[in-house]
Amino acid sequence: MRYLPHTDADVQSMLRSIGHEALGDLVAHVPADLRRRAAIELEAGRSEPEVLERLTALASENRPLEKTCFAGAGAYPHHVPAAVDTVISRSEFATAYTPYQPEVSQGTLQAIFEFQTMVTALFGLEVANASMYDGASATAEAVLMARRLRPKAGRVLLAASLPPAYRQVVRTYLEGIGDFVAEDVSFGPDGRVDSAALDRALAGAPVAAIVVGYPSYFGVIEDLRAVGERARGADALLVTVTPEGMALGLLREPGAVGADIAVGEGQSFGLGLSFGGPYLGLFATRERFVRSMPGRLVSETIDDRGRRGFVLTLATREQHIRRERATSNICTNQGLCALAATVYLALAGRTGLRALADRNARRARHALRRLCDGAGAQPVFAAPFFNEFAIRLPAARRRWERALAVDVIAGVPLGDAYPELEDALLLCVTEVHALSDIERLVEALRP
Amino acid sequence: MRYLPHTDADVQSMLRSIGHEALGDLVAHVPADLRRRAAIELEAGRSEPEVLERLTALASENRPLEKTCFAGAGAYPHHVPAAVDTVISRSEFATAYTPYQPEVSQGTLQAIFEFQTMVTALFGLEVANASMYDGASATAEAVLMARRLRPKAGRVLLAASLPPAYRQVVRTYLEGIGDFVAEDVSFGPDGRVDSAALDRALAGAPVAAIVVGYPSYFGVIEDLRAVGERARGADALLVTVTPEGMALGLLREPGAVGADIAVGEGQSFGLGLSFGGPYLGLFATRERFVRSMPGRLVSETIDDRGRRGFVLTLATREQHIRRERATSNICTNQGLCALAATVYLALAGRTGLRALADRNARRARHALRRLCDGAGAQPVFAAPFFNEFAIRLPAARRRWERALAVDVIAGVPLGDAYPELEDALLLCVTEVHALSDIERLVEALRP
Amino acid sequence: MSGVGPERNRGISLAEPLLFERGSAGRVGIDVPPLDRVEREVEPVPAELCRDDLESLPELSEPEVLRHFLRLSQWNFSAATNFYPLGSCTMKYNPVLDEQVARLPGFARLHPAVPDAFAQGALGLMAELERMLAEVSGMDAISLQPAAGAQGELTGMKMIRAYHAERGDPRRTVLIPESAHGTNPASSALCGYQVVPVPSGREGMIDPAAVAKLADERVAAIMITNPNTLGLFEKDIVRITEIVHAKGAQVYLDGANLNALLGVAKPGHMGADVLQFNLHKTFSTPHGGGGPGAGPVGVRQHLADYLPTPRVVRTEHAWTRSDAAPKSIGRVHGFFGNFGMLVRAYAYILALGGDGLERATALAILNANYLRHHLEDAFELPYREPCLHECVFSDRRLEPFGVRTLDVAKRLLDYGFYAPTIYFPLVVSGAMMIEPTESESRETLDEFIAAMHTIVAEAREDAERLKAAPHLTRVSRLDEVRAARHPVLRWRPRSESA
Amino acid sequence: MSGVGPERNRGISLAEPLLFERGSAGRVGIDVPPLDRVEREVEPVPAELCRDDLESLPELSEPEVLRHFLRLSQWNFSAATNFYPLGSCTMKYNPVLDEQVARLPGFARLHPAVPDAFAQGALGLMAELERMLAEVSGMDAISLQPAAGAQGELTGMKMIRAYHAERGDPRRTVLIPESAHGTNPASSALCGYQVVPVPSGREGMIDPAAVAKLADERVAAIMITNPNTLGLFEKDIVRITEIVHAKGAQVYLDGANLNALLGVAKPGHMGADVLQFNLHKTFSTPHGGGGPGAGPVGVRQHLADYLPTPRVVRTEHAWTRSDAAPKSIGRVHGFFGNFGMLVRAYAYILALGGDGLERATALAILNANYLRHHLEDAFELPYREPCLHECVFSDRRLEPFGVRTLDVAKRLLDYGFYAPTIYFPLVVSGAMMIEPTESESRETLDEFIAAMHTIVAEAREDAERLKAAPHLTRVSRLDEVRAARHPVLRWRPRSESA
Ligand SMILES: Cc1ncc(COP(=O)(O)O)c(C=O)c1O
Ligand SMILES: Cc1ncc(COP(=O)(O)O)c(C=O)c1O
Repeated sequence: MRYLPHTDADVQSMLRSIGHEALGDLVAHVPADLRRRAAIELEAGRSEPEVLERLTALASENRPLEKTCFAGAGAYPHHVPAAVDTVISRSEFATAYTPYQPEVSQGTLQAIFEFQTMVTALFGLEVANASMYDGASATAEAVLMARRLRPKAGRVLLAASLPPAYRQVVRTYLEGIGDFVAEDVSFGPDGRVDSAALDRALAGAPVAAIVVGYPSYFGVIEDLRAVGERARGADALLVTVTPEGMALGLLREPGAVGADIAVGEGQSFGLGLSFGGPYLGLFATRERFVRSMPGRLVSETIDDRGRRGFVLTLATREQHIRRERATSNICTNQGLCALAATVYLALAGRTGLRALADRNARRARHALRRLCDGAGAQPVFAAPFFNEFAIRLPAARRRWERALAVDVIAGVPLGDAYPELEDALLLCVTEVHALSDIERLVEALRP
Repeated sequence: MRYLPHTDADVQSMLRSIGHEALGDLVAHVPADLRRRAAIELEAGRSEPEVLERLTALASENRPLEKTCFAGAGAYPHHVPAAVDTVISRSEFATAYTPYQPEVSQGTLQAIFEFQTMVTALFGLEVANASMYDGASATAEAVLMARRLRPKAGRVLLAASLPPAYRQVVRTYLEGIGDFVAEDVSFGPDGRVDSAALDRALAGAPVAAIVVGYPSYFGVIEDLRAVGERARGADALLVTVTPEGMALGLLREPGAVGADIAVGEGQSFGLGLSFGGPYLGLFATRERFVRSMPGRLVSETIDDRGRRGFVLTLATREQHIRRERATSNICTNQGLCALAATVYLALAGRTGLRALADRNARRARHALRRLCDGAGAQPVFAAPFFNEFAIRLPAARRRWERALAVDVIAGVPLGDAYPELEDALLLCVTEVHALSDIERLVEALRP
Repeated sequence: MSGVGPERNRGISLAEPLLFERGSAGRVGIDVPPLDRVEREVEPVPAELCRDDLESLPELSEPEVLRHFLRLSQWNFSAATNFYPLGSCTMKYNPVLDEQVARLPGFARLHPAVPDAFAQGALGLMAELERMLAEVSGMDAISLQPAAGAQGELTGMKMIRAYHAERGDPRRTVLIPESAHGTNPASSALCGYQVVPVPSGREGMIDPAAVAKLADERVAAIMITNPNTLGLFEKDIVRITEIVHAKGAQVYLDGANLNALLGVAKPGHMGADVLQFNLHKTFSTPHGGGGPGAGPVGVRQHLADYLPTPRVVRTEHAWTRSDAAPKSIGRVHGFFGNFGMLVRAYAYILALGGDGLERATALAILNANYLRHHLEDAFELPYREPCLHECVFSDRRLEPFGVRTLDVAKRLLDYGFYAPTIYFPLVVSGAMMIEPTESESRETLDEFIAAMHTIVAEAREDAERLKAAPHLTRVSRLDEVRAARHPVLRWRPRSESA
Repeated sequence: MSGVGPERNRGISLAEPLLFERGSAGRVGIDVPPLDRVEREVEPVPAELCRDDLESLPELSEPEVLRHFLRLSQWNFSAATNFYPLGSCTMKYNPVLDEQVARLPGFARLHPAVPDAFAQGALGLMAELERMLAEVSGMDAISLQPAAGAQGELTGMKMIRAYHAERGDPRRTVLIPESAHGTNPASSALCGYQVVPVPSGREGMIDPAAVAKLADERVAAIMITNPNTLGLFEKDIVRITEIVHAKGAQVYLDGANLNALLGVAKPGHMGADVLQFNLHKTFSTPHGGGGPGAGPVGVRQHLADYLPTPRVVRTEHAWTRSDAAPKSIGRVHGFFGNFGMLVRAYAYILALGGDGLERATALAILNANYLRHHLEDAFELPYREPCLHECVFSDRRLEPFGVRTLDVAKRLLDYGFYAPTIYFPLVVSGAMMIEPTESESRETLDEFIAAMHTIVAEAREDAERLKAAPHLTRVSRLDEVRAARHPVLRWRPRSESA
């Protein structure tokens, strides 16, 4: 087998040198009854071209459609620069472990430090960790952190306009953790958090945090200042959740308008769609909360000759030191995805990220206008949005199905997650959709 | 522009620091009349996704067919192991120049040394160079070298069964070079060089070399010993040409059966088809001829602390030192292709290369049998072949065209290059063609 | 090979500043084409919702960005370039083919929200991988959703919680051996459980009697790592799981060490009710400098209804995603897990096949025993039972020279080897946990053995030099205490940070 | 940046033996599935035609092979990782996108013998690239077939030969300036021409008078490099080509330095009849440690019939390959040239567009002048005319310290810079030929300038250390004389080589 260096002769001579005769001797101490039943019934191994052929066949049973796929809903089509893949394909990055030996892991460590720096810049906060699994679990971790910071509070308020999957993950994480529950807060007709509902919710027992999308699942840009004031009024933390990281190229930094913890999904930064993963949980907060924070952190330091270097730090928050008292159970995170995002953000940089985000917002607006003019759609919500928006149109689901038949994925029907929006579709338009693709969309949804 | 670091401010400050005002000042000494007409009328530059889109569109206008393409004729479909691409994608290999500064080019140099070693092993000769452009120009260079070694001879004999393109390249190279001509020697009914014709040709004025395919364009395995004896009898060199390097995994080393110079095409060793290039000219000869040899050579040596290292050597043969008296004008060669071949040969190695070559020969034999049984074909030649063979079948060209219509490329019609073989097709079968693909071929050629 | 000892690794390592210390205002590494007329005409996002600037982001051209990261990459040791005997991490060879197939556009560009009909290949792959994981482990049902081992643990423990809750018997505690990985207690705590440590027996294994003593009706589960973090097969595993089951508790098996078990013993036969697979260990997806991994969970039938949703199920004609599982603990991931890593693991399993997986385990065990045998005269081996895929030494014998495990680890770097896992498990003082995996040749092991012996000689002869190691790396020992006391967690312009 | 001077580049460089010094009998890095029954049954190649063994080939597993080459790669400097100011080589940034597009299966898996209908994308790309090259150069027709610059020269000179032969006026000599690249005389010689050197004028340029004196009816052509290898634009180029043309001779323009001319002057307007393009220079295909490149030739109309075949031509509905060119010199390549490099060059030109190409040239010239300006107080500049894309210094001023160009070159390596082209062109003693290209930022140039100044200071203060450079690289100066005297051109088992 090509991956295994050992020839039979190697095996024999190694066995001999350690005083054994057969490979089986080395597991003789494992109970015989277990060994007897342990054989693996799978097909025989395959040569490289055979594996490639099988995987190519499976890949070709998928139909990404790409430019005529207008689904967002937590995963966003953006161009992935070739340089990103070149960097993350470097074996030295891809096949290293967590940088436990910093002297021979400075590549990974410096890159994480750069990542942390850029994430803090995007969110307008002071500290960011080295990544969480994805936007959903980052949200759950933020809620758990809020609970640690507000130990007396028994509730967290989740905007109903957060991605449904994120809310589900939060609830899974909270289940059984003690007297702490998540309550949904509905959205108003403009798509933003309904302030009256929020006020009602805050009126009850203490609340650890208010968690809002920024933008929301509907692409709507929340008025963070308003929510933040209410949070402060109730001594609750404001947690913002950004499922579409690209929005941070354009929108006001959450940290600048009241967020105490800001999390998000970094998939848009060079990761591609990959059927939902691996993605990248972003997590940032204020400096004073750093010791309550989950996840790995890299710090600058010096070596014994005074040269700058980077190390993992504040490990006393983490499971391998603190065990059941750790701030999180996370160990393996999404390191290489964070590296991809670092490369992406370095390439796009100050000017490019803004320009791209701006184009996304504008192209989405153009698409909405065309859908209204050309397909009789109506925007569901009036509040400003980023690159995603909900439209209402008669017989939405039937039209959506008809569009599939002409190879257009006209977003995601909202009715499953929001029965009150049965006639609505959630559409995402980014820089990958040409104006002509938008016309195909309009055509496909025409009554 | 993303590839260009200079901002306008950078340009201004650099200009200022060198006492200029505008970029135009730096070319003011170029005649104005030339400058005036120099503007380049091409479309505006494109972003990365735009370039990708255009190239993807062009690529999709090609139809490689792959497993149902049975063309060989100088380019051979073989699986390219993923590790080959991983290695040649390493920027440190891909973007280095010829290793002029050996202290910081040991990666390239050691790899070439390994390449040279493996090429000598394949050919059974003592020295090999660091590559030529392709099999065709390697053949031309071999002829030129033979001419240098046999300065009194005015002729070279080319087997008519060499690939037609190779013979054309040899003739292009020889054109105008002085009193030296290439003469074709026909093949006999078994496909090997016609010995009577060869004897007749040798009877005339002195011959510098006899050049034969090994295997030939028809896949036929020449009886090198017999040709070699005739060559020695006439004081001519024997030059063997291997258009399908994979054959060397199975066939007797040419150096062991009389070849003085052995050249070939290394495309089969991990290079892929790539519409004809870049490929890899292989070139090997006997030690005593090394100073007449074209191309770059790497030698082992030591550094001033006695550590092993590698350097370019015997540069006095080359154009940059010897100029018009150089053994060749070659400068840039096919370095990265040689690296790919080195990786390929290291992976396949002693056992794997033999096994692959054996499978090629056997699968081709099976295909020939199936074509005879199932499609009424007849082998054109009786001599043993490697993975390529000529078949004769009624209305060959029409059937070949009909096969195209069902997406089968049934090899290459031989009539264009060999009018006497108008009813013949040249087919190649390798490990990439499954038995079921062969059945599709048979089906497609059925009367 | 030129030179001898670590000196042959001396050379150049190119300096490179931070991204933020390079560049020039206005430089950019991507081109965004100008806006179309129709885009210019739309009403933009209101200015008061927009940020002023992204001034802390870099301003660099594409070649500068690339050079930056290429240089950084060369500062890393990695499994591809170095022997990386990091215990408990299974740093085996990550096939480059798997990188290629994960990037096939049919996988890499597939949006997770496309209807099932557009994702039959992806769903079929997931279903097949589930079947494969069930087969190798002896479990009945699998969810691929957890993103890493720790999330697999969390998922598993949440299922156990739901199982007990459903039976109206909420339980409070989880038994966890002292030698367990930190994620075990952390994951249990995240499920609201109280952790009860199980002491290590004298031979480094769990004593069934100790379990019997601790197992009562409050116990929800035991979390067992097998082979445990000492590399030892828990020989009484069946007995232990019986004891625990008899008390109505569940058995969580930490599958991080599954690379030691393929073809040797199936967790499902040991009494495990749940286990997680670390695909980034046993099934060879690359570690990526810390991730992403994938931590599928496998369960016995009685827990299958609790698995996360969505599940991949077969209808008459096609694969589909189903949320129809009322008892499910719900989602743990925004979509279906780290799909790209699933593709790689699937390709790996296809490549090896059943026999190959068994052989890989056998060779991993051989390699570990070979190292153990050839190092045990140089280092103290606190537990002398036969090991499986890894072995753990202590630094006790180096104490007389004032040399510690950390010094050995650092010196190994000079020899071109990554260090073992050190100071874990906690039950061994100055632990060096060495896991060679099956990917390393005998020659490499011999070189490592020679280096370890030389280091012991250095400890005797020149302890000071050892304690100042590493000497060849581009930075020497880094001040971790300084970092913990005064963490500098992001770059700031000199003016700000001053 | 940590540390100062070359010391900040100190670090680890992993040792690695030759492939042949590793491995174990029977190891293999690929798996060949067992033969099918039908394959076993066929009559094999007769044994007497088969070799006994391939015993000198390596026996290694896939991970070993990969680790081997990954380590080797780290021993290289490269344009991606280092400033590589190698004169005449145009080591510009090679876009990674171009690597991606050349690997698209539609290109990478296309057999060259497929019928035209199956290769419309490839043929269309070639036709478009020909048009682009014609536009940038002012030539009328292009062949993409030559595999590198030198083969382009050969092709061009063969065409010139054919042209004269056709007119019944075979000529014998070719005028070539002393400063020309070695391939120019070598290519001429390969066409049976005798080379007549043209002396360099005092300013480093060709003196038209000298050409007039040498140009007679025996002259077939002049080969001119413009800008020449000193980086100087031949200011009398038009005059010179007129003189030559008046004698019935042709003008071959060596286009290796075309990166200096885009948007500045078109060879077609200077009187060039033929030129080659080095796509691996001007159009950014990677150099690959020595190749592959691509050396298309462009000609004016009167030579178009002589271009190599096949040509890509347009029929009413499609692109096709045509051999119908009776005057053609024939083929120079087995197929259509280094197609994969053509794809890259095409992508590069698309990315830059007309304006971008012009800007690239302007910046390449700016960078060269910037270096020239800031180095001319430290090094002697033998020719003081304004330079275009490169500049050439001599080591004259270092003579008093016993320091030579070679020492400067070697010391630069310690600073992390590749060396300039040295001892070429021959017209400058101890030449250092520096070509920064447009890809380098001002900051990098400043660092290089600083290093060069420091080296001059080192020459004054510690010449011995300089002469022993490089100090940080994994090997120090290598004994090239020994290699030339006793070349060891392949590895042999100890028994054999002893
Ligand atoms: C024994 C053991 N359990 C669990 C884990 C956690 O796995 P992950 O890092 O994938 O979250 C590890 C990882 O190192 C481990 O070694
Ligand atoms: C001026 C000049 N002419 C010709 C060539 C030959 O080009 P190639 O190396 O592509 O054969 C070179 C290459 O260095 C060159 O610099």
